[in-house]
Formats: sequence, C-alpha cells, structure tokens
Amino acid sequence: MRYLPKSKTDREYMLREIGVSSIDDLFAPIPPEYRLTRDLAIPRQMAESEIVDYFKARSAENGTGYAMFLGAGAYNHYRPVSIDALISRGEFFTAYTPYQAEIAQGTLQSIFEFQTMVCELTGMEVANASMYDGSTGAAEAVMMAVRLTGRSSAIIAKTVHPEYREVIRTYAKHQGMPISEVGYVMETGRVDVAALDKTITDDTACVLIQSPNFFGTVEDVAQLADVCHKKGALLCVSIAEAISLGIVRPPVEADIVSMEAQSFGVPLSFGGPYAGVIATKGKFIRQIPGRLVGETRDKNGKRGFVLTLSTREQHIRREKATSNICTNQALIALMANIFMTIYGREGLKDLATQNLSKAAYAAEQFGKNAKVLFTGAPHFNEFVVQTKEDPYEISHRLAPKKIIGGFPLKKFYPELGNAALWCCTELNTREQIDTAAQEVK
Amino acid sequence: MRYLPKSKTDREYMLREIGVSSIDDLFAPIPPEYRLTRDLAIPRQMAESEIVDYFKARSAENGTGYAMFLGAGAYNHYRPVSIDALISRGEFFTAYTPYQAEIAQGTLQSIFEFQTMVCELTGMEVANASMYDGSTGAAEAVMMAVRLTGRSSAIIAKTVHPEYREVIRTYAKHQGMPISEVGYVMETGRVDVAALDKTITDDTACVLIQSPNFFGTVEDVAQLADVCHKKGALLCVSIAEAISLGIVRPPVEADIVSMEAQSFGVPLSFGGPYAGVIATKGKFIRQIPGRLVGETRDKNGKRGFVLTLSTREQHIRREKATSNICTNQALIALMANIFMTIYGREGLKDLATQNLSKAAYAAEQFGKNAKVLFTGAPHFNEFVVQTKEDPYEISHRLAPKKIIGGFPLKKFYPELGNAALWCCTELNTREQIDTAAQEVK
Amino acid sequence: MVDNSKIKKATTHISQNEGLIFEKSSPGKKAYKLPPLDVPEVDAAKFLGASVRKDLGNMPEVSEIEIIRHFTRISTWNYAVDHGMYPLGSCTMKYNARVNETVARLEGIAGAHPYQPEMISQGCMRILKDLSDQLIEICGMDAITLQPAAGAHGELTGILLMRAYLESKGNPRKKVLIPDSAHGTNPATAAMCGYSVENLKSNAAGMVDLAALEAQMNEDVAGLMLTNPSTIGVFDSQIAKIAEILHAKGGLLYMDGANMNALVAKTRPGDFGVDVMHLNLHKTFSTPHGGGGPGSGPVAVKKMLEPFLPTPLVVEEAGGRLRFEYNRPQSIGRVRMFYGNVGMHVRALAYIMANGPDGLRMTTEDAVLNANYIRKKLDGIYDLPYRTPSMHEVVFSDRLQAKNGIKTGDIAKRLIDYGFHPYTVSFPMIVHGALMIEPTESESLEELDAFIDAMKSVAQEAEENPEIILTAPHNTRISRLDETGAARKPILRWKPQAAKTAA
Amino acid sequence: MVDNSKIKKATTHISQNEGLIFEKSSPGKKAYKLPPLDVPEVDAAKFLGASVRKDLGNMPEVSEIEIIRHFTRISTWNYAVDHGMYPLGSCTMKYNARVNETVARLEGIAGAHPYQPEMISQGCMRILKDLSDQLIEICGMDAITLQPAAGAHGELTGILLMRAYLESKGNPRKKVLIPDSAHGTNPATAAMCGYSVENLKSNAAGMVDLAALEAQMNEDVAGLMLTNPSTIGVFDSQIAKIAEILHAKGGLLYMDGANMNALVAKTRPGDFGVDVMHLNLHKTFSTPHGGGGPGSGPVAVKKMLEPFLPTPLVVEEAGGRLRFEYNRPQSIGRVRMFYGNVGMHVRALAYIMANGPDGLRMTTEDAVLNANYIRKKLDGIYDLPYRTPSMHEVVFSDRLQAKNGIKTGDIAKRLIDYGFHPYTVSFPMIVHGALMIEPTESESLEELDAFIDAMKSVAQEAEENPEIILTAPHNTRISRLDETGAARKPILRWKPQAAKTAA
Ligand SMILES: Cc1ncc(COP(=O)(O)O)c(C=O)c1O
Ligand SMILES: Cc1ncc(COP(=O)(O)O)c(C=O)c1O
Repeated sequence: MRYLPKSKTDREYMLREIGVSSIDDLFAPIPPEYRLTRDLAIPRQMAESEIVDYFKARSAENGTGYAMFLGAGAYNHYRPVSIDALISRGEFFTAYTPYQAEIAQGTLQSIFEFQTMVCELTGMEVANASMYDGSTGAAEAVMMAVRLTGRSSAIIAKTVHPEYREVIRTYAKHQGMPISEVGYVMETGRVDVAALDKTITDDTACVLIQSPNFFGTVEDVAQLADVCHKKGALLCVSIAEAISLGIVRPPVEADIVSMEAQSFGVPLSFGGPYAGVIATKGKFIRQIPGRLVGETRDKNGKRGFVLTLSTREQHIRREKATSNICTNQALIALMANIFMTIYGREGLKDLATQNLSKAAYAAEQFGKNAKVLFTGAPHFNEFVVQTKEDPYEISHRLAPKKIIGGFPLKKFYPELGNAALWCCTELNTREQIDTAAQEVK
Repeated sequence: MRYLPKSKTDREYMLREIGVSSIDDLFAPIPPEYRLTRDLAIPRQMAESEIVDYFKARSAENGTGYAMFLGAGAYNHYRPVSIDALISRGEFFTAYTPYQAEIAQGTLQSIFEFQTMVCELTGMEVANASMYDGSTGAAEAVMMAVRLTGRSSAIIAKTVHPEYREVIRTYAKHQGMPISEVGYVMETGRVDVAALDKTITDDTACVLIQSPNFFGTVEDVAQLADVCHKKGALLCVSIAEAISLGIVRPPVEADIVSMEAQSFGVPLSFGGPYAGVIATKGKFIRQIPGRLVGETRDKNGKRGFVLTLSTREQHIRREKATSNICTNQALIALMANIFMTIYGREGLKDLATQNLSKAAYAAEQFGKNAKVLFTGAPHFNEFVVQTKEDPYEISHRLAPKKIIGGFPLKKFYPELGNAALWCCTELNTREQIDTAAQEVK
Repeated sequence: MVDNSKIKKATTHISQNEGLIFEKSSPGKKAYKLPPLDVPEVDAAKFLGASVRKDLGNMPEVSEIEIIRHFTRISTWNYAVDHGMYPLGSCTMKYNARVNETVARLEGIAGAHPYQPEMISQGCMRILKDLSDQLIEICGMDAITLQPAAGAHGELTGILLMRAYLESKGNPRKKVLIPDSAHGTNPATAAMCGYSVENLKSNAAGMVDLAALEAQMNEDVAGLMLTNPSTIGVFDSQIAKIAEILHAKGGLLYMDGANMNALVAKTRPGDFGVDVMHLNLHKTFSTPHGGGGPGSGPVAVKKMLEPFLPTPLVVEEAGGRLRFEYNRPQSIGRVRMFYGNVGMHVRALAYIMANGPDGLRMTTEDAVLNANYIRKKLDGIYDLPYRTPSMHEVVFSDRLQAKNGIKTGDIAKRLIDYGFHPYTVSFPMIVHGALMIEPTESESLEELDAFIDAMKSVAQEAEENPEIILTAPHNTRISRLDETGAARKPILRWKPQAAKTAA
Repeated sequence: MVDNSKIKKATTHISQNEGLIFEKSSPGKKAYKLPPLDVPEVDAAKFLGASVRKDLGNMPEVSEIEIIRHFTRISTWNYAVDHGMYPLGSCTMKYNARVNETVARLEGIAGAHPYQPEMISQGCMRILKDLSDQLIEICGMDAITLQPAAGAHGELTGILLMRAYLESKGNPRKKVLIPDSAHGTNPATAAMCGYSVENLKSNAAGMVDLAALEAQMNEDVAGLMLTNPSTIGVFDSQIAKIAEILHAKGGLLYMDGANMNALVAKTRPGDFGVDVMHLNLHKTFSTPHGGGGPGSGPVAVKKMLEPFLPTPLVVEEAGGRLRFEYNRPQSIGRVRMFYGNVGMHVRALAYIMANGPDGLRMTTEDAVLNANYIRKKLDGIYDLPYRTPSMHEVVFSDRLQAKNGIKTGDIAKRLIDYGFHPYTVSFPMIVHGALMIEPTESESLEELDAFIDAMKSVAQEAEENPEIILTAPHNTRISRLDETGAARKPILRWKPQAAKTAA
C-alpha cells in the first residue's frame, strides 16, 4: 500500500524486536470469534488515477457552469485563488489543534486575527475560534443564553433559516429548553415585533433572529434588542450571509452573534464543511463555547499566542463544560480569515454593494413578470418571488438550461404558496439575470 | 493595483525622502520624446475572476476528455498529484537559481538527486541540472561533441525527431558545423548502419541518434556505438520518451546522452515548458553545458550542496563558455525528480511494461485494418500505421469523436505516404484502442 | 549554552518574523479587484436607510503579496504531519494524501449547492451513498448518518438516537455510564442530551470493571459510552460480556470510535455487540486535521436505531437514481443543516478507495505494530502503568522522571527541541502524568527509531541535566509561553493603539 | 556567541533534517500503484530481446508519505520571494501571483498536446496570439516570436535574426559589439552565432562611450547588444544617437530586455530605435523563477526582421480562426521544438491582464521608486561608484567596507542572518566588488526599511566587528560551504556505499 512507509523486511525486523512471531499475535486481545477472517466487502485497492477518474465522473454527473440563483444559507461567491494556495500548505492543513504553542504559532496567530476581524465585523467584543457551522452555532448561542440568564426557554423567529430552527429543536429537546416561534409581517418579511413582545416571558432566556433573515430582509436589530432587553431576555442574532456585513449595519445591540462564515471564501461543497463562529460581549466570555486564542508573552517578553480559558471546555470540565465541542472548523476559519484579509476594509464594502445592486436589479426584473414579496423593508442579496408556476417545476425546467433557480419556500412556508427565494451575488451577470427573469412567471 | 504593496501615502513619503517632487522626475533620464504619454493599447485591468474566466474559455475551446493517441515527442502520461502539490510550495517555485547555498539547500539537494537518478537511468556517470528541452539539449550535445573531438561536422539520423533536427540545423548553421543526415532501413525503421558507416569521416565529431527513435523503434545502440567509435566519432543518444528507460536497456555505450524529461510528470501544456538534460562520461565533464550541483561540506563538516564547476559557464567565461545557457528548467526538473521518486525502481519498470503492452496490443489491433510498418525491430510505445485514408483526414474525422489520432508523417517523411505515428501509454484503455482501431483503415 | 549535540533530527534555521496583519495595514492598499458592475449601482444609504453600515473599522488594507507572505511566513512556524511524526495519542495524525485534496476541489463537487435539484446532484449523492455503504461494512453495522460534523457531534447524535429509541420503548432513562478513562467529550455530550453521568471505574488491566458495571447497571441507565480500544490503547476483551450486561437490562452499548485505527478490517464493532458508534473521519479515515478541524463524525447504528437517524438520508431507487429521504417520522431531527461536511466525506472515500480491503488491513496492522515497537523500546525507560497489551497506542507515565522534578509536560517541551511534535500530555486522566503515544501507521522505521532515540535521550537528560528540560524548548522562535497570564487577563483580539471602532 | 540583537527581521526556529532520498530507500516500499492492465502483458525480455533492461540500479523505493515529507522538509531550507525581499539585481524577483498558477493548470490548457489538430487547439493558439499582440504593443515593435525558452535563448534567436537579415542584404558581417557591463550571456550568445565579440567601453556615467562606438562601428560590425537600462541600472539617454550611429553603418541595435521592468508603459524600445530585443517573461512578466527556470524569452523585432522569425507563427484568418504558419522561406528555422514554453506564456498573459495599462505603468513606477529609495538611504554608507540616476536597480560597491577586509560576498552572507536574500554579488564586472540591488515593485515600505536597516547594521558591524561578517552566516542550518573543494574533487551524484550499477 503506497501510503505505508515500510518494507517487508522492516516489518519482520520490528516483529522480532517486539518478540512476537506474527502480526496477528498483536491482535490477540480481540476474542477470536470477533476477528475478521475475510476481506471487507469494499472495492479493491485503486490506483490514484482511478480515484481521480471516479470523482471526475461524479463531478460530471453534477455538471458545472450553471448560473446560480440559489442562496438560502449557502452562497455562491467568487473565491480568490490565494485561499486554496495558502491553506494547501502542509503546515496549515496537516497540523492538529495548536496544543503545543511553540510549534503552532502559525495556527494560533491566524486564529487571533480571525477573532479580531469577526469582532470588527459583528461589532462584538470577543469571538471564538469557530463552531461547526451556522446552524449548530445558533443552537449553541441559545444554550449559552440559557446559561447566562438562568432562564430556560427561547423564542426563535420564523424568519431564521428553517434548517437552523430544526437543529436548534433537536439540540433543545432533551435539555428542558422549550422553544417557541414568532412569525413575520407579510409586508416586510420582518419579525412581527408586536407578537414578539407578547411572547417574551420571565422565562425567556433569549430571542434568536437572523439578519438578513431567511427572506433576505434586513431586520431592525436595534428595535428588537430593545424589546428583548426590556424584558430581561438576551438577543441572539444569527448571520447566514456574512457578506452582508460589508454594507449592513452590524448587530451591535445583540448580546450574542452567531455567524456562518461560508460566504467568506468557503466552497459550496454540497453543504459543508463550513464554519460557524460565536461572538459576544466581553462580560459573557466565561460562557462562550469552543476554543479561544489569547495573546501572551514568552519568558523573554516576546509576543505569542496560546489557547486560553480552557476551563470552559470539555477536556477540563467534562459534563460541566460550556459545550461538548472539541474538533472545530479551524481550516475553514483560516479560509475565511484569508478572504476577509484579501477584501479588507474597502473590498468587503465594494463586494457587498455589488451584491446589493445585483439583487436590486434582479428584483426589479423579476417583478415585471411575477410578484416580489416583502418589499416593505430593505433586502440584501436575496428576495422572494411568487409565481403562477410551481417553483419546483421552474427549477426542473431551468436546470437543463444551465440555470439553477430559486429555493422553493413551500416546504417550510406553505402559507407563501408558489414562492421561491432567489439570490444574486457578484457572480450573477446581468445577462443571466435577464434570461432568468424572462423564464419566471 | 492589487499586487503593489503601497498606499498613496507611502509613495508620497518615499518621493519626499528621495527628494523629488513627482514620480516622473525619476524617469527624467528617458528623453522626453520617447516617453509614453498615453495608455498602452492593451485590455483594461481585469479582476481575478475575469482572468480565470478568460482562460477557462480558452481551455474550453480546446476541449478536454479526448482519448490521446499522439506522442511524437510529447507524451500523455498520468501525473501523480503529489507533483503539483509539492512544486507549488512557494519555497520551490518562487526561489531563484541557488546562488546563495546556505538558503537554497532545498533546491540544491533536489538537483543533486535529479542528477543522480538521471545517471542511474541513462547509465552515464554525470548529468547536469537541466537544459531547455530535448531539442536544444540535442543541439548542445552535438556542439559538446565538436568541442570534445576537435572535429567539426555531425551526422544526424533521420529517425531523430524532425523538430530536433530542425533546431540542430538552426544552431549549427553559423558555427561552421556541417550537418548531414543518415537514413533508416524500411524493414526495421532503424538507422541504416551500412550507410552510416560510409558517411562517417575524419571530421565527424559525432553521430546523433534517438532511441526509441521517432518511429518508436528501439535502436541497437551498442552496434551504432561500435561503428562510431571505430572511426573516432562520438555517439550522442537522444531520448525523447524517458519512460522507455524503465524497460529498455540504457544507452551505456553512448558518449553523451540528451534526454527530454517531459514524460516524467510534466504536463503536455501545448509543448512546454519541458526539461532537457545532458548526461555523459565523467571524463567529459569540463565540456558539459549548463549548471551542475556538487556535494561539499561546511566548516563544521556538515554535508551540503553547491553549484559547481561554473568556470564552464557564461557568467564566468563569457564568449568562451560551453554554452550561453543561464536560466534553465529547474522547476520542471523538480517535477521529473518527484515523478522518478514516486515510481522508483519498481514502478518505472511496471509503468514501462504497461506502455509496452498497450502499444503492442494496439499495433496488433491496428494491423487488422491497416499496415503497421517497421515491424522488424522492437518498439516501445509508438508505432507507425499506414492507411488508405489520408491521416490528416482521419484526425479531423476523429477529433469530434473525442479521439486524437496519430501524427501524420507526410510532412517530414513524404516517402512514407499515408503513414501516421500512433502512441499508446498507460492511459489508453483497451476500449479506446479498440474503438480507434476500427476507425483507422 | 544549551547542549544540543544529541539532537539528530533537527537543526535551527533562519525563520522570518511577522507581525499581525493589522500592523501592516495602510489606507488605500488593496488585494482585490471586482469586475465592473454591469447593473446600476444602488445607493446603499438610500436603499438600506438606518440599516446601512458606515465603515468597516479596523479591517485590514493590504496587498496580495503581503497576504501571501503573511500566511506563508506564519505557516512556517507550525509543525505538521508533513514535517514529521506527530504522535498525539487519541488523535491519529496520519498521512493526508494529496489526491484527497485534488478530488475534493473538482468543480462539479466543490461548486455544488446543497439545494440544487437532485437531478443535478447525483454525483455528490453517489459519493455519500458509496461512503455510507463502505463505512457500514467496515463497522459491521446496519445504517449510518454522515451528518455530524465531528466526533463530539457524532456522540451527541448517537446518544440522542439512544434516547429516542428508549423513549419509543417508553422510558428514555436517566443516566449514562462513562468509564473514568473516557475523553471529555463523552460526559459533556451525555449532559447535553439530558443525561446525568455516572462514572465507571476501570480495573487494574485498564478495562471495564465488570463487577462494577454489573452493580451500576439498572433500568435507570440508558447505556454505556465505551471507547474501545480504550484511551490507554487497550482492547477490552470482555466486550461481549459488557454488551450482554447492558442489553440484559435494556441498555445500549455506545462505542466512541475515535480509536478505530486499531480495528479497521481486523474486527467489526457491530460483530462484538456495539449498538451505536461514531467514527472520526479526521482520524481513522485520514481527512486532514487542518489545525483543529474540520472533521466529520458519522454515526453507525444497528437496525433498531435506524428509524431515528437524522433527516435526510440518501436512498437509492430502482433504476439507480438517488434521492434524499426526508419523510422519517421517528427521526431525532437534524443535527446540522444540509448533509454534513461533504468535503470530508469525499476525502474519506478517496482514502478507502486507495486502500481497498488489503490496504486497510495492512494499515491497521502497521499502526498496531508501530505502537508496540515503541512500547517495547521505551518500556523501563519510561514507566508503563498498564502492562495489558497495547493496540494502536501506548500510554507511559512520567513516574520515573518525576523523581527529578520532570513532568510529562516538560518532557513534551524538550521533545520539541528534538524535532518532534510531542505526544498527548496528561491524558487519559486515569494515568497520572500520562505520555500518550500514537504513532499511526504512517511512520517509517527510521522515524520511529529517531523518536525512540529522542525519548531515550530526554530520559537521560532528566537524570543528568533536568534544568535543560524544565526550560525547554530552546530551539524554537519563542520559548515557553505564559499561559496563566493569558487566562488571567485575556487578550482575545488585536486593538489599535488609539482604538477606532466599527459602526 | 554571535550577537544577533540587532536582527529584527528573523529569528531561528526548529528545522527538520533530511537525508538524500536514496538513503531512505528500502526494497518493497512503494509510492505508486497502476490500474490493472487491461490488455495482455507483454513478456518484455522476449519482446525487446537484447534491448531489454535488467534492473533499475539505485533508483529509490520509498512510500508516498516519505516523498511528501522529503520534499516538504528540504523546501523549508530555501529562501523564496514568498518569504521576503529577494533583491537579486538583474533578476527581477517580483511577486508571482497565484492566479497565474491556477490558469496554467486548467485541464484544456495543461493537457493540450502540441500536435493536436488546430481545430481543437484554438484556445491555446488564442493565448499565444493575444500575448504576442500585447507584447508587441508594450515593446513598440512590429512582430514577435514566443519560441525561445529563456533570455539567453532569446539572445541567440535575436542575433540569428540579425545575421539572417544582414546575410539577406549580402553580408552577415563578423563582429558584435558588447559593452563591458553586459551580462555573460551576451558574449556567449554572439560566439554561438559565429560572431566575434568586440568589447565596448562604458563612459564615466556608465553609459555607452559614444566616441568609442563611433570609432568601433564599421561595415564589419553586425550590431550592438545593449542592455538598457544597463546592468548598473542606468538608462542610456543617448539611445537615439546610438541607434543612429549603428544604422548609419548598416548595423542593428539589439536590446537585451532583461531590465524592461524599468520601462514598461513608460517608454517603448521600438520608439527609441531598437531593431530587435528579447524579453524575459520570468523577470518583467512575473512567471516564477522556479529555483532556476523555466523562463521564456520572446524576441520582438521591427518589420524588416519579421520574415526571418522562427517557424511557426500564429496567424489569424479572416473569420477569426487561428492557424500555424509554417511556410516562411526566409525563416532562420526553429530554435526549439513546438511553440516555446507555453505554460509561461499563459502566466505572462495573466499578469498583463491583471495589470492593464494603468497597473503596468504603476508597477514600473514603483519599481523605480523602490530602487531610488534604497539608493538614497544607503548612499554614503555604501560607496556609489556611478552617480548617474538609477532606474529600477542600484549598484553599490564594497569599497568602504573593503578597508576592513569585508567584501561584497561577505556582506551578502551576513545579510542572510538578517533574514534577507542577498543582492547580486560581484556583477556587473565594471564595478569592483559590486552590490547590485533590485528591489522590484513588490516590496512594501516596511520591507524596504527593514532591508535598509539591515544593510546599515551590517555596515556598522564591518567597522566594529568584521569577524562576525567574515564567518557569516550564523543563523542557517549549515555554515559557509567549501566551494573550492566542491570544484576540485567534484561529487556530482550520490553513490551507495558498496556501489551497485544499473544495467
Ligand atoms: C477518544 C476520543 N473521543 C472523542 C473525541 C472527540 O472527537 P472530535 O474532536 O472529533 O469532536 C476525541 C478527539 O480528540 C477522542 O480522542
Ligand atoms: C542582463 C541579463 N541578460 C541576460 C540574461 C539571461 O537571461 P536568462 O537567464 O533568462 O537566460 C540575464 C539573466 O540573468 C540578465 O540579467
């Protein structure tokens, strides 16, 4: 086997040194009746070229070159090639969690930079090293709010990504954490503030909203924070489309922000790996889940970075830990870090403006033949279009034309009928938009 | 411009420090009438995504996924992915020629290994760090023979790659180096030994042959060496298909070997960059062109490597140098080095055996509908097929069927009529061969 | 001057310094360019009103070359599997083949949107299906979910499955038994699933104390989370009996599969009584650790647990078409959006294909061979608290060195000078001062011997010159860092001298 | 102990040792696997007879992970542009953008066979055409060949073009004039083209001595090979006059374009009288140096030389189809098989596209700005033998340090300790003890200032502690190597202890 650095002679020598006569002697602890005496029923060993051929065939089955109008929690942005060039350095991608700081400063410094940029973008004071993704991050944010407030229930806006909501429900179910939902206003697609105000009780640990929300609508975070804070609940804000932070005001009034960083240079990759991150106020730091990197000094006074505050974590606190998370999404956070660095202060704004402009143009075009919903509040790069034709049928009709249409909302919002969520990023050309707009009625 | 690491403030500060008021002051030495006062008439600055799109469009114009039956000096072998992963390390591809040995041991050691493996494979005693390619390497080999023997003319077999011969003619023309050619035997496709024997004169510095030759035929190197050496001429052997060395006896009787290393993991890339290399006997070392890496010690006795014997080279010897070559093909030699290391002692043999077997099978299949020439001597992975149909027409007919047919020989060997040179490597499947064989009549 | 004369594996060499990226920022530098906007540009302030962002605070402004150099330079400060042996016990730091990276980046795979129509997702779905089938066969289980993002996430999923199953039988029960040798994620997970954790003692052999298990097992116990081989690298030969005790009382056997590298192709958890288990694809199946992640933690189960698996599952229809099955009324629900860390699934499948049945078997054999070779060579030089046979890893203690004031953490730091990444320090907790060494199959005899020499040399230094160990590392850019200070006054982000703030 | 307290840019860090790959070889280890052969396997001994190879001697046998580690480890011993400033004069070590690498590897480009039918080569041919057109515009010339593989190869091509042209006029002439400041490839090239080389003195300003040129120019002289800016970084303001003198006697002006990074978008050689010139795409147009190559050396010419260009050229037919034009009866013939280093053409075109007219202009301006900034800051600290204005590079001498026994080569070695790649040492030859510094446009103010500080610090050490310089470098894996010994008893390949030989 080509990955194994041993010759037959090496193996024989080692067995002799160990003092056993065959390799199976070393497997003696396994009761004989459970030893596998046959080959596993999996395909034979493949040459590298055969592996490449297999995956090329799979890649071709999916196809490439589509005009992509899907967003809904996974966004099709241009990925500067420097990202993969840099994360492909063995020093990054074949390293473990930076437990030994003296030989892991590369990873540690990059996480420290990531934490800093997430703070800058979200308007929070601290951020962690990453969570699995936006959905589990949102669940952890809610659990964190429960720990912080001593209250036990949570309210989630219906305009939070439906799959995020499903995940939170799974997480919450057995922790004695009742979850209720609050609806949206048909005109704007925003959280129904009046309804929310009524729903919050003394036991409400937090309200979780998303902004831009699942319909692409930008929420009024300040107002929502007010409503929450008046009743002693925390406001958790989930951000699924991180590029929005280039032009949309950060949720500075939030107590906890959970962001999905996929838009920052992470490939769509059929849904993962992505990276979540939790950011919050400094005073809440002892309840944050996941890893944190901090600045310190070595004995000569040189600046260096270490994993810190690990008494929150499972390997120290076990069943009392803030979360069971161990392995996170470090390399994906590094992608996001590089992406944020490439675009930086001016670029994120320019990029967000292009997204905003493309979607605004598209909404206008789509509006000519179909009905654009929720026009009463500003949108970022997504908008909802209601059609006569069933949106699944539209999708099937468009796929062979190399267009991937919007996300049909029926499944999660039956009340919206034939509505679909369309997304335009900097990668959607005017031509693509015009073509699609003509097909959607 | 995104590659330039300066802000406006930086530039202004620097101009002030230098003591000039504008950047154009620094261009004062250029007479005003020659200063360009307009923009160059080239396309506007492009975004990275636009550059990628342009080249993707070019790539698509060429197309991909063809069954490749072309060889003729450029071979379609599988390239293990580790090659690009390793040469893409900035430490390799963004370094210069290893002039400062203490911070270039990576490059130097890898060249030393390359030189060693080329010696092992060719049966020569020394090898250089690389030449531009096989064609210019062959020309340099001939010039080297002229310097070594003090004789001035050279004989080149007609079975040497026609474009190599063209290059040699260009190089030789103004150096007072008459070049003559010697033909081949119709039965075997091998050099016409009798004719050669007659052609060699007292002024013949060397005879240049290729093995496997342009028809894929393996030459009888020992016999040819004999003929040359009897008359005091050197034998130069050019190797265009390096994989052959896995199974074909190395040209140990040659005086100079010039090899094209493209087959060793170098992409076809429409003809370049490839890498030539010259190997020879130890006693000829002072006349070898190009760079050489040697082993030495530092002041603590540690092994290290340096560029050596540079008194042969242009930067020291100027018009008396062994060649004008300066920049060579180092990164391509590194590709070849990695390829040779991956396949190694057993793999190169296995790989060569697969090539041999595929071509033998193909020749048999093609022989059913058409005539295979030069069957009187063994072939490696190429063979010549004579058809009724014009081979250019066959090629044009096959291309839309995703098959790239053999190389029509007409242009260079009008005497062979409708003959074409076909090549099969480990990448040609039996199915491809069977399909092609049915089309070729 | 520190005596480095016995260090054979490494030397010191020039290494570039590099500040934080923010310290290189200067207004107007750019590393990006966007194509010209082909639609009318929206006036954001007008369009977004009060929701418009004014500026981006201290986000950096640098050029492309500075970025390439920044990350290249800081990368050179890292140790990595590509540099050498990385014997972190329990982490299975094996070789990450380059072909896995290549195939994961193919455009039709890396560019696939999770919601694109199934008719143009068949390639990705086939990958999920093939991997599922092969992992099921490897584990000897009946069904699997690929959704969990890492080992701990797999644990969460697995325990929720147990809970849902028990609930469907009428009672989710209250407790989960966890051996004292378990990884911290096990108790943390049980707690997140609403169970209280009950500690289970290991016996002198480092295995489950059967009597204790028998005593603690009752109708309040949902099951046992067992790591097998355990964190001391010992295969629990009583495994069938353990399963029997649990099953007799209606409990389930959960296996933490972090140590599957000791078992693949040699035995199958499903065959020896495991009901539910997770795999760490980023350990056993070679997906890269990436400086801390991403991972992937599929959960394989026996038939009776299948109805509870998270939605969706990939199912094959007659005719070979694949589709996502969402209609699973007993499902515990989603544990993650979309389908999991698909990029990691691609890599794991590529790894399995590269090995085949024979390669996987030999891989496991070499992993166990390497651990036993190290054990043999270092036994006596370091204290071996459990003499039970080792599988893929061996756990020593610092007892012999502690006499001279040298702890496992100190030895680790000195090992860095010797050119190695240290073993896992101070885990598992049942071994005081543990040195947990997992070489994996990826180490050559040459590398193993170099490691053994280094460990011996440090042991000798512990006798002759303990100071050199206590002050190690000496050959790195920075010396030992003040971790206590870092935790006492946490600095978790860079701030400019005169702080600007984002708005 | 060496005092490194003034070194700000670099530190020492742990670095892996690594032997030669042959020293890791062991029979039976493998890094490859071939797919099963789907045709009958040929018995090679029978098939090839006497031509069969028996074995492959000392070719290595190692596994994939050992290869990844081998090349990763040795790579870390290299300095590179990605690590920091690389001010090798005359080499233009600028940033190599990653997008260039990406596009060069696109399958339809990297996988294209040079002989595949033109109908399926239009993509590659379009790249060649677009690059040709843009380089012609940049140079202000009329036609171009992309065939030459490097600068020296371009020189050969260019001089052969001159020769063919002059021959067509009846007399190829005998000599080529070459300034004493020229690069070694210039005279070596002229000799290869059958010309004798006549040295041309530079004047006190480092420019061509017009009187000498006038005196030496006659009907025996084919032309002048001029590097402009010259190797001391000086633009020859008399360029029009130089061309005039040559042209008046029927000679041609060849320009070595190695220093085009000082001119692009600010002036065009074709406009100031050059007849033929080469470009180094691996300098000015950012194709990576790769540890010594590959390069690419296109040759641009004026109209009258076009008929002599190597075959083939890409020509566009009405309708936009491209084809290779072979029927060029006056051509000098091929200088290389196929069409040149196409992979480098791809990268150079990507570079030009990324810049556009404004980017190229600013690039040139920054390159000249950087050199002048260094000049200003080091003037007086190091001796500046020519005070003529500098363009993209500046050449100092070691005169001030030589008093203390310190030569340019020594300063270079100490600069390594300071974390920089040295400048070009001892070239050009007209400056005794030259320090030839070319920062390129790719250096930030921060990096330039660090370089200037380091140079100042070394100058101070030359006064106060010359020994530290003479024994440098101190902070590298190995110290100064014995070059004399290497040349005296050359060891140019590894051999096993008891030598086996291949057969
Ligand atoms: C035994 C054991 N269980 C569980 C885990 C947790 O796995 P992950 O880090 O993938 O969440 C680990 C990882 O270190 C482990 O070693
Ligand atoms: C001035 C000058 N001319 C010619 C050359 C030769 O170019 P190449 O190395 O590409 O052959 C160089 C390269 O160093 C040079 O600096």
